Amino acid sequence: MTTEPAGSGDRTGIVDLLRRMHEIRFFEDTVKDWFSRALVRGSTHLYQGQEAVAVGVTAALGPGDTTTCTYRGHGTVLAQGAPLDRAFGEILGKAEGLCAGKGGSMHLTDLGVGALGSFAIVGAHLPISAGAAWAAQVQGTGAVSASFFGDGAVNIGTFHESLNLAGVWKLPVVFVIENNLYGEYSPVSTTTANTDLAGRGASYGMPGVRVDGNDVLAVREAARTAVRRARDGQGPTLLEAMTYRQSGHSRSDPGAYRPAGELESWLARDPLLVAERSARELGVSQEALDQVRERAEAEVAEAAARAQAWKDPEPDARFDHVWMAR
Amino acid sequence: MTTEPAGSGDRTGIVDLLRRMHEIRFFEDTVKDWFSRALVRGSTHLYQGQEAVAVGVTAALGPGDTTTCTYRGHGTVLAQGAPLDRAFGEILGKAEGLCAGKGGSMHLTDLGVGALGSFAIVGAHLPISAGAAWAAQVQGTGAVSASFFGDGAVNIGTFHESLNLAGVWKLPVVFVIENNLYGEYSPVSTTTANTDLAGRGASYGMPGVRVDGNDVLAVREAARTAVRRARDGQGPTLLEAMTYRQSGHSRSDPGAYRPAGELESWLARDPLLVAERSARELGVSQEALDQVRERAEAEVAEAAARAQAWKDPEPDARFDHVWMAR
Amino acid sequence: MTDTLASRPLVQMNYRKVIGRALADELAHDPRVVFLGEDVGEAGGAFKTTAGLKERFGDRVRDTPISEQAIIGTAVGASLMGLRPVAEIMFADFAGVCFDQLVNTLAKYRYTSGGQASVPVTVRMANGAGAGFGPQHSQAAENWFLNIPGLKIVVPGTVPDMYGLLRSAVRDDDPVLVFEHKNLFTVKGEVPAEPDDAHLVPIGVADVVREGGDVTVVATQQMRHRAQEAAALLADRGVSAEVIDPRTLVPFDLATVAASLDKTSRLVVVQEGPPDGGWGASLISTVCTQHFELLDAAPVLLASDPTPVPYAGVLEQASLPDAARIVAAVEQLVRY
Amino acid sequence: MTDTLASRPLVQMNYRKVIGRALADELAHDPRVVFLGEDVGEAGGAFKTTAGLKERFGDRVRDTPISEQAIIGTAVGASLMGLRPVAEIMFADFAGVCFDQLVNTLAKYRYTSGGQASVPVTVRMANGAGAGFGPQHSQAAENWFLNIPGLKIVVPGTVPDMYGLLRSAVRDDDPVLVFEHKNLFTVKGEVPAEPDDAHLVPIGVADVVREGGDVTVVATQQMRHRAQEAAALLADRGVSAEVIDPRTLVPFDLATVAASLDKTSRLVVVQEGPPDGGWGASLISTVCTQHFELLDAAPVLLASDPTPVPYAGVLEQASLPDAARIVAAVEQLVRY
Ligand SMILES: Cc1ncc(C[n+]2csc(CCOP(=O)(O)OP(=O)(O)O)c2C)c(N)n1
Ligand SMILES: Cc1ncc(C[n+]2csc(CCOP(=O)(O)OP(=O)(O)O)c2C)c(N)n1
Ligand SMILES: [Mg+2]
Ligand SMILES: [Mg+2]
Repeated sequence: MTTEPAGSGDRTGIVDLLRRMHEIRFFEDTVKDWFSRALVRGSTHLYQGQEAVAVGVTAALGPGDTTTCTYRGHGTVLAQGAPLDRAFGEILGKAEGLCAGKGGSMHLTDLGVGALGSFAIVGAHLPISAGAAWAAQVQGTGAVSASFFGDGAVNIGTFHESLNLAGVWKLPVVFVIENNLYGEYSPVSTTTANTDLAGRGASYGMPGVRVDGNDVLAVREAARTAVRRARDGQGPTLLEAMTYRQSGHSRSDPGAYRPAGELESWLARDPLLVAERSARELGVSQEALDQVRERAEAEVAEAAARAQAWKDPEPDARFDHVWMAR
Repeated sequence: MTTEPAGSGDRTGIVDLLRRMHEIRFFEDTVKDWFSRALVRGSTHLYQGQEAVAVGVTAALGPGDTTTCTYRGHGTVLAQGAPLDRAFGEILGKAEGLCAGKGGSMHLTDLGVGALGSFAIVGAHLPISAGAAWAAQVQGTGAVSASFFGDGAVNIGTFHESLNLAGVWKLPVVFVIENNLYGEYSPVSTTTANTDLAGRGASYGMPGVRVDGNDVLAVREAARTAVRRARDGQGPTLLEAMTYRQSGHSRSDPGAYRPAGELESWLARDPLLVAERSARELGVSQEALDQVRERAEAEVAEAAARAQAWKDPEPDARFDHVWMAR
Repeated sequence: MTDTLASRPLVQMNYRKVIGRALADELAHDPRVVFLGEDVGEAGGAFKTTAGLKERFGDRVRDTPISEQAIIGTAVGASLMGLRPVAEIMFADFAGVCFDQLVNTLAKYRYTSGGQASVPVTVRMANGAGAGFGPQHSQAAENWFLNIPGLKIVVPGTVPDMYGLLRSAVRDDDPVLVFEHKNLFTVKGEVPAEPDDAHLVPIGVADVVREGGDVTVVATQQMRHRAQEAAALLADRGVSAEVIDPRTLVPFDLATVAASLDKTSRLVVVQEGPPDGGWGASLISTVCTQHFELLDAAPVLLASDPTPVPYAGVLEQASLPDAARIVAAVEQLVRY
Repeated sequence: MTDTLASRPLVQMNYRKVIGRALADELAHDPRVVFLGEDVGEAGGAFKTTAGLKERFGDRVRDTPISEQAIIGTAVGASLMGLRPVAEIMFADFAGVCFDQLVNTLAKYRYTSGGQASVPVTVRMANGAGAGFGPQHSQAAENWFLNIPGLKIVVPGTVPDMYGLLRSAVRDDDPVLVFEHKNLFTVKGEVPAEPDDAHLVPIGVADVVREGGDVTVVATQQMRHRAQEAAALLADRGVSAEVIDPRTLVPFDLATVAASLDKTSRLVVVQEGPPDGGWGASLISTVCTQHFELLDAAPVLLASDPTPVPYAGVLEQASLPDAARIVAAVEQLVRY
């Protein structure tokens, strides 16, 4: 699964992927810190440990392609190219936040980069991606949409309805299961009758593919196949990326239910380590890698500082954006 | 699929099944007539052509076992043993109807015989049967529940949620797809990405079994296997009974969309004809068969007459049964 | 507006048929309009409201599986990419199955994204009681959405209103729920022979159906017709009732009702659906909190029974307000 | 009742913890009670309200997949076989996902079957705004169910009310929706040290939280506390406010409100959630249609903004009625 895919011999390829992954990691280090210091309200769901999934899949997308994702969506939206500072701003509830402070951590959205949004109701966004794919089909744009969701989400009705619709309409959509082994505190096997989640694709007439979700190149390769299929009019794919949520489910969860050693074994396969190893194998120097990391860290820090300096929205702004015209 | 199952060598077995099938057929002839003469309001969905499914499956159930079914539910509720006259009474909106005139054709319910009800929202009753099965598990009663639904219903969210829950909890339930080839006016293939509906069982860790739904003995045999499995604590089964809806979807549908010859070829395999043939093969005389049919016809006619003579509910009865206690 | 309208040729059509006509005109008018739902294509819909659209507009009209959540979500997704989807939910009662998509996705997308996109989705649903369909196929489901900011709600009660409001809904940049009353399918009325923008009915504007000075009766859909019937009977008895059909529930045209109360000082609201949580209660609350001084007597709410809709004819008919009950309520009120 | 209660030893506990305590007492009291939901078992629930129940009651406490429709439907089915299921829907906003099961199955089963069975299911949901959870996790969803006959609705705002109402809900033979306000989890109060039927709070009975003669303020949950705060401030300014917490929305204890209005003639309803379609509008409508003569001035409805709940702190706080707004509204009203 880790053989080097076509095109990625290109050093900037892996370096680009690494840069994005570092940005997401550092971004969330900051978010975590803010939450732990109660600078932010509500809840947050960190993507740490899963970065290779969003970065690998979005690397297979092109201009005009779209994504939808979950409340655990910082990774996807940033991987799609949303600006770091405005993403921070949204989490801080600033007027210049991506959603003008209306949405927060669980709802990062940036239509400008094709990030149709982060959705906080499990499964609700799968049909949104099906709909974007339907529009592409009707309009003949060739655009592909990708929808990211968890292993727990495969048990909710919309998963089923969306995959069947996409299958029967042969929609250009890639459904990406971010299988991080848990839905909140529940291991997959306790909530899912058949844990071969990719295998569920068969019910909907689509290929189901399992991939190492901590290996960004493997993810990109699997996504490229799925995206090509979609663009060629052959319909949807169900991609199951095996990965791990390094933090608890949300801010308030220390993850005490995890068996001893599990976290450690996954940390040893941290997607950043795996990607750096791939880069070195491709001949990228350690020095260059360090630079990428340091640069990402600095950019994230600058973006955070910018966002923190922004103003809160005016209270009356709460009445904006309910209606387009009334 | 038509080999004689254990126990059914007994002539009263097949004769009993035939009697029930005739009753359902004659019952619906009357209902059809009433609707065509506008004696009844609303809509009705006939089970004609599918009788072997309900009769075969319920023949595999025992005392304490339960069913749920759809708006196309006359067959199941009568097969479970609901009284003909009170079923007629409900359709006529009489006070003595099964549901005191509150439900009508789409909602026949008779808890006394384990018919937990006919449900008019596609898919809504699958979790009800899962719940009845859960109760059996908690209470250790050994009861099994069977849920009947159409080929179109396999695409709605509750199907998915209910089968997964039943699979992961190993509930004693039999899910019966009444695959009559159409959901309203849509052939299965136009709405369902993979038309191997029984195959969907795999996603939920349960066996998926296809059976000739016009052969009551074959249905009973398949159901017996599923019921035994459920009672033994081995969990649910997905049974797909291949059958045909001889009328249109509902009162207002002449079924014009059906390809030429399709209806005729299925009429040639009418479940009543198939069952009579089985009976003759088991040595039941034509005379005996004619008697069974004539007796069923007479009983249905008497029941209809009784129900028609019953009174309408008092208008104030509409306030009853909203609350148990208030 | 009346001048220009008067000169255009009209055709008679029933409420059922005008739905398809309005959709056809919008599909023809704007290539971004698409239409999806269960059996809406070749079959022409469960109520035969959309017969012929598939033939005429091909792939822009799509049959779906029985998957209401996917229907609404797909419409939302397509709208974000520039289409203007019309989604059909066969019976309004089935809105329960896709309630999350309607209230948490469709209604809130614009707000949650900070106004990054509008969501021009129209959702059509067959509504209401009176035809013997029983408790799960007879609800006045417009009342389920009043508490959900972000959704516009139209409830046309006549042929021209259906024509004009459905077309306006499709053109509106916000999500609009259109409730089509099943018991009005055979009501007749006139619409322009040729597609005609002059016959668009603006969303949010009430119709004073009948002028009068003694009492203001506000009613929609089936109840509007019963209110008109009652007003005719009342006129015979010397009571002059003004009948107002708001036509749109959100945004509500309060000004028209207030102007009427200014004359009549007496309010009767006739609403299909149980009283609590319905639009009638909200209207009465709004009038009382904002225009208390206009009222000379207690307002009256005539609603369906506080029960599910029963099946049996005698029960169902008794459960709905009718002209006799409206007359009785008005007479008691004007005598007050 | 006060006499018997006074003699029993009490313990202090917060609103979060008392939920688990009430469930434990009912699970212990009646072997037919079972409990299901997402992560409610070993994990003790997303809000840690049910910690320890799984350990103590074993298989009667079940974790489910993320399948809200199946959760409610399964509870209904189990109740028909003689169990008394308690189902948890993690956030009340997710009621949208299983709305059909709640309104079309749970609420209507008894009616549709002609009274063949009652459906003693309790549905618990974490409710309301104020904690920065954003538009899809902050709604006051009790307002979605007012128009659905067949569901009882309780909205406890204090520790003893949560204890007593949740236990009454489990014992009730009808379906009861119990809304647990997220922003009250840390509120403290007293409950009996030992399980104690004398502390059951009857469904459908309001609580006069504070007596007063100038104005009647009706409020629930978070708003009840803000109303109390406002009443204290008003007292300093010489205005005597009676604060009533209905505690149950369906069936509503109108008599207690009417008795208060008989003294005060002035009504302020403080309601979380958008104004239209909420319980506040229904209450005002009911008071105005049935007790118009009791009112000396226009009633006032203070509600959340007619918008989704915004995320940013300044926006969310501004969107909710607070003590200052209640004080201002009352002062204007009593000056009228
Ligand atoms: C319909 C619905 N039910 C429940 C929840 C609460 N919830 C939020 S995240 C979550 C677990 C989801 O698990 P999974 O799909 O595996 O995604 P992950 O969080 O692991 O990325 C749950 C139950 C929700 N947001 N929406
Ligand atoms: C949630 C929901 N959506 C749509 C309908 C309308 N409807 C009633 S029956 C039916 C077709 C069902 O087809 P199938 O499941 O194959 O059952 P059959 O009628 O063939 O027995 C539809 C779409 C409904 N009752 N409920
Ligand atoms: Mg997960
Ligand atoms: Mg079918």
